Amino acid sequence: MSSWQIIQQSLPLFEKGFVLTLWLSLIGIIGSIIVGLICSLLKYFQVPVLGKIAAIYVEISRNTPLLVQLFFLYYAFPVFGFKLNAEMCGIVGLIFLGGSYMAEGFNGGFDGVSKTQVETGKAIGLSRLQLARYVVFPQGFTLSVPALAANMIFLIKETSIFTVIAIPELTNTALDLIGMYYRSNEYLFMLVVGYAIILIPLSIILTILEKRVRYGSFGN
Amino acid sequence: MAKEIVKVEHLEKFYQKRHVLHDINFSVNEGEVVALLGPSGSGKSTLIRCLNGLEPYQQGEVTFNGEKIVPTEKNWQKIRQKIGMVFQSYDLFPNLTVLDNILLGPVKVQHQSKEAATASAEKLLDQVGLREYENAYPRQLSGGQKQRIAIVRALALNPELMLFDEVTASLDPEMVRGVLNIISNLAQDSNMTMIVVTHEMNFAQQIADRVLFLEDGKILEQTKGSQFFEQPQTDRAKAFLDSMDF
Amino acid sequence: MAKEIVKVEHLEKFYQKRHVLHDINFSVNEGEVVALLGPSGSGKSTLIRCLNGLEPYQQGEVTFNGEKIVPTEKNWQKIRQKIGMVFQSYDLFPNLTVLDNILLGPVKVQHQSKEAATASAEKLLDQVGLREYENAYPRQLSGGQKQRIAIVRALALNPELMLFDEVTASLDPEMVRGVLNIISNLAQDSNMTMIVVTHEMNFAQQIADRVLFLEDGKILEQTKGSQFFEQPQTDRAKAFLDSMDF
Amino acid sequence: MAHSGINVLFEGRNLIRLFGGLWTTVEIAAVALVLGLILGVVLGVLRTFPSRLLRFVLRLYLEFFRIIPTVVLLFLFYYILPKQMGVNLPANQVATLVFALWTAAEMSDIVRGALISVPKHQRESGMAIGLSRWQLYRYVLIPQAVSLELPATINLVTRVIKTTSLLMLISVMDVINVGQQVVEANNQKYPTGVFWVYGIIFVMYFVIDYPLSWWAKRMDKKRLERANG
Amino acid sequence: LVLSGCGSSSKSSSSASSTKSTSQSTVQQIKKRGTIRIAVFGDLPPYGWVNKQGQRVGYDLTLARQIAKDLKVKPKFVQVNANNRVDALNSNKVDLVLANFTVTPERKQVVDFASPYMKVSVGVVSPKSQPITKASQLQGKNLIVTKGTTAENYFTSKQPNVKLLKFDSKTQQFNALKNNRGVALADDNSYLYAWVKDQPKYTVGIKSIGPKQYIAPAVKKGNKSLLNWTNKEVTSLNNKGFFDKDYNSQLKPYFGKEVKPSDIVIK
Ligand SMILES: Nc1ncnc2c1ncn2[C@@H]1O[C@H](COP(=O)(O)OP(=O)(O)OP(=O)(O)O)[C@@H](O)[C@H]1O
Ligand SMILES: Nc1ncnc2c1ncn2[C@@H]1O[C@H](COP(=O)(O)OP(=O)(O)OP(=O)(O)O)[C@@H](O)[C@H]1O
Ligand SMILES: [Mg+2]
Ligand SMILES: [Mg+2]
Repeated sequence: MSSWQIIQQSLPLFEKGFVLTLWLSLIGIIGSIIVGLICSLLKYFQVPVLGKIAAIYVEISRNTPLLVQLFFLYYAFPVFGFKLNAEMCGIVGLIFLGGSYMAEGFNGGFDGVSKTQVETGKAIGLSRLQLARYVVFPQGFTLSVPALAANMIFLIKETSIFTVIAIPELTNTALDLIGMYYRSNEYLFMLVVGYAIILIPLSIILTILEKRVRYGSFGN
Repeated sequence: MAKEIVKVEHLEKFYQKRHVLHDINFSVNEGEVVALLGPSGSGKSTLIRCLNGLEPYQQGEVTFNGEKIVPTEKNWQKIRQKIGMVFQSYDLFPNLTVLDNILLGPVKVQHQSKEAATASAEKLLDQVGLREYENAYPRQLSGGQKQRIAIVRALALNPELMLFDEVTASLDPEMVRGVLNIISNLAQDSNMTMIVVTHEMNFAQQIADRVLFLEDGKILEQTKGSQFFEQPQTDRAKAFLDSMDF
Repeated sequence: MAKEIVKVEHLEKFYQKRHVLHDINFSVNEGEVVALLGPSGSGKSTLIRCLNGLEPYQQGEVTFNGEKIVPTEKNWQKIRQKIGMVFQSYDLFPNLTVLDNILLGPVKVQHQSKEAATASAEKLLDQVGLREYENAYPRQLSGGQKQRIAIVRALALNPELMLFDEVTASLDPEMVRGVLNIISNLAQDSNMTMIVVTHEMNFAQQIADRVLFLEDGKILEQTKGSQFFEQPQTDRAKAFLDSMDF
Repeated sequence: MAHSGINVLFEGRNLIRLFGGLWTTVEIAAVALVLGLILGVVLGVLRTFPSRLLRFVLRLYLEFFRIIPTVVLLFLFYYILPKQMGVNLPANQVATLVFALWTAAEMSDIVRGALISVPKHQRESGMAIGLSRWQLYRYVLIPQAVSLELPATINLVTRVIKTTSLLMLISVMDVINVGQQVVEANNQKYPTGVFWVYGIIFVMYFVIDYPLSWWAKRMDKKRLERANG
Repeated sequence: LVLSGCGSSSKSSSSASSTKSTSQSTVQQIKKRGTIRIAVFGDLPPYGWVNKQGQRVGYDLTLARQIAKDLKVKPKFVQVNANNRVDALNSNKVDLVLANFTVTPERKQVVDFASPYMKVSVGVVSPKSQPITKASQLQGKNLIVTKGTTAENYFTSKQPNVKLLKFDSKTQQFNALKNNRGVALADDNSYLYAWVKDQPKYTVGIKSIGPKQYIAPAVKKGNKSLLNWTNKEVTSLNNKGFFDKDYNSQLKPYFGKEVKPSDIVIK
């Protein structure tokens, strides 16, 4: 069979994998942003106990590989009766990982708001909440956009690791087809194309968005 | 006797171990303009920032309008509404328009109605000649214009005391005058109480009722404005004044 | 006739479409001190930067020491060794000690021996009163000290022409004098040829043999120093001088 | 049950083998990092040169390694490259190569970012005293960029170390692969062993990466403080 | 473009010249090299696995060592997963695959199989509490397999209504079964027998499904030299009764009563 035929035949499977990758990434990214924002807020407002817990979570999550986190969730936890299906494991794992990256992204933005801006806000009598609402958050979000964008791309790539827990996303699909039909060139090519279709446009959009947002709040 | 707006007693301030303000005592009466002069690093900014609680101090007391301030963040937050402050850096919020910058305090902090606040903001903008920029963003203004807006923003809260910390230091020489004019109008026409840190000696001479000369965190002298520039009491102040013009 | 160190003919400079220098013509003789004055944005920095090739220009010619410069990066790099330049921002290399900052040019560019270069560097440091700081890093110095070192670094190359671009603009007022003193010693005692951009009018008056007054990228007037400050020829220059003191 | 599970680690040479696997991981990461960081600095410098073509090619290189997940890179280099190009390296070397090239790509972006954020007047004062381009990089720009980029570099290092977990997919006997062997060989005797084996791997990664992250964070914080006066 | 850049920056230049000739490892070349590279499993007891002392052992491993011994070279083991056995050969990572490699028509097109040394067919293991005894019980349910196995192939092509959960390694698939991630697991029946011997809660409900199949050593397509040698080697080992011995030492202790040597070993 020619390469072209191989590719054509595998198209439906790759399409499925592609959709699944997209879908899991989307949920993972949204979840990560939510978790990250919560952790970041807990830190910003120095919420007693919860803030500490969030900080510990961030360190654990950032300093261990997703693969090991997934193995844990998928293979080790059920031993003690805590079982999620593969997709849930993947999503939970991705959010567990992504949450800390996003939290760091937000923190970086909030910390990046200049001290003078904060003091000026205080000087006109803004309360802590108002200061956050009108000064720190609007500027901080803008500052954190590049980090958040980089994290999104990072998380999408990380979904490739889901292959180890049998989620039929792009990478799993390719590796599986290779195992059955031995046409590695064609399938890996499809795999690269699959990621490129997601990531190249996204990275372009994010770059434009970064500039827009930045211009909106800082004018340069 | 005139009403004492602010009074500082035995104020001591440390940055970690570094002792930057030593036993500071002074008061400012209603309508009075005090110039805070002294070499770089003498503690002028630190002192002025202690007056509205942006810096914590370790000992001493600040009395505002006859009331001793218990220095908690909550209390300071209330008092800051009555104290306007303008910094050296053009410190407008880049994410808000000129008008929104000005309204933030009156509307969100003092809960004035938006209409009333806008009306007075526009009056103030007229006074500084920048009414046409009310919907512009800070990035569209020059440095001098930004500083004028910053002054308006502070005035919009109707403060009882204004603090100016080297507000012209980062302006182009040609822009300085416009800003200083506004401050001196404020001092003369509106009879505003203010403490001014500046290194424009001519300007200080023109507006100051009294001069506090600071060095190494100590008040070296407190002299009437007219007198300070002609015959400063200490040698240090004399040397300082000499160095200020080439 | 005195030797012409630098001569500029029909210089035109654009930033993209923006025409910032229009038909600039002037020359500077050996030992002469030229003050370049003008409002902000008039093109002073741009002009001075064209003189050592930091900015490319689109038309016209620069002659250095009688030789027409073919403006390639290679040529400029050679000529820059003979032209010292000091900027507004304290531009010492933060990763090198004071001495290494000074030696970089003589040793690496001019290939002087390290010993000889160190000896002359130390002599220069003595002259500006900063010998004791030779092993300090720039971050340990005050702004005024940094600028003095920056001047020494430029002088260490034994330049035939010095360019100063608002070297005191970001200094504390008390530090300004020390730096200006050094420049004026240089002008008077060492008879150094220099072009000085400044907004310290007293200083300019004191040192300038000649004043070039720039506005909107054009030379509006070229007048002898003493004359310019007493009776400027153009109204614009008069207005400018008026605005410079409060 | 949970109590007995931990004993799986102390059966036979299991623990030593896990550490052996960890050593393989660390070795690959270390060599790849040394090579990748050096190459990355060179590429980063080249990316600040004016040549458009050069910049374009290097940008392409960066984006290639950015966009393709590391899993896929490993497969490409391990299985496809030998067939197509006749280049054949053992798994450990392929892994090292892939990680080095990837590190170099990411590093080049960090270096470039740091170089262009060295203030313009630093570059100009260097030029003003007559430094050549090479001298400018050597004495002024690179030393300053290094201190700017250090935290980002450390973070890259932690990421590379974490990503070595993917080595198990290309026949490298890394800590996870050894872990799987241990799990499988002791499955019936220690049903909860899987928890402890993956648990200790989890801890191993954390123990290596956490101090590095902490260091990077501390430096960043210091710099922020300095920037804010 | 990028690939070529990467390739040339590696140490390829020295090996590239000789690549054309070594892209097949002839017996001569292997002998010259002094090592034979053999792809094996690392997590499939009792065929190819690593014991707690860290030694590679199992039925395939014993055979592998014997082959190396007869070639008078040292064996070098490369651990593979089922789905990269073909690539390991094609990309010249190994000379020989002894990793429970079932002969199938598809595989015959991409690698060359030597004479088989083992019989298998696909079996299905499930919990005793909910045993699966007929393929029909699997329709619409999750069945666990490992990527690139004959089990996967069989169910993909012949039983398309069975949902497959596909894993990379044996460890992962058995763990998944224990976590009830599927109703059953399909793989070569022989080591399902071995596995259930230690897992009393599970049973091989379907002992054989699909065609009888053979397991054979594989070499890179076109490597006639090694193929011929291996064919002769298998015949001679068979004659010497090697496989019975191998069976008795490596497999017997792991299998239950239901398995007889003749189910596995080819006579
Ligand atoms: N955040 C800080 N931490 C430690 N020391 C500080 C801090 N801010 C200021 N200082 C030190 O406190 C002293 C007083 O500083 P301050 O800024 O009040 O001086 P200043 O009179 O306003 O000087 P300038 O005219 O340069 O603005 C200085 O020695 C300064 O180095
Ligand atoms: N890199 C640049 N790109 C585009 N325009 C520039 C650039 N640098 C300067 N300009 C413009 O060129 C004109 C001259 O600028 P220049 O910096 O030479 O003025 P200047 O006289 O030195 O002003 P100042 O006193 O503020 O330093 C200005 O209108 C400025 O906006
Ligand atoms: Mg100050
Ligand atoms: Mg300028």
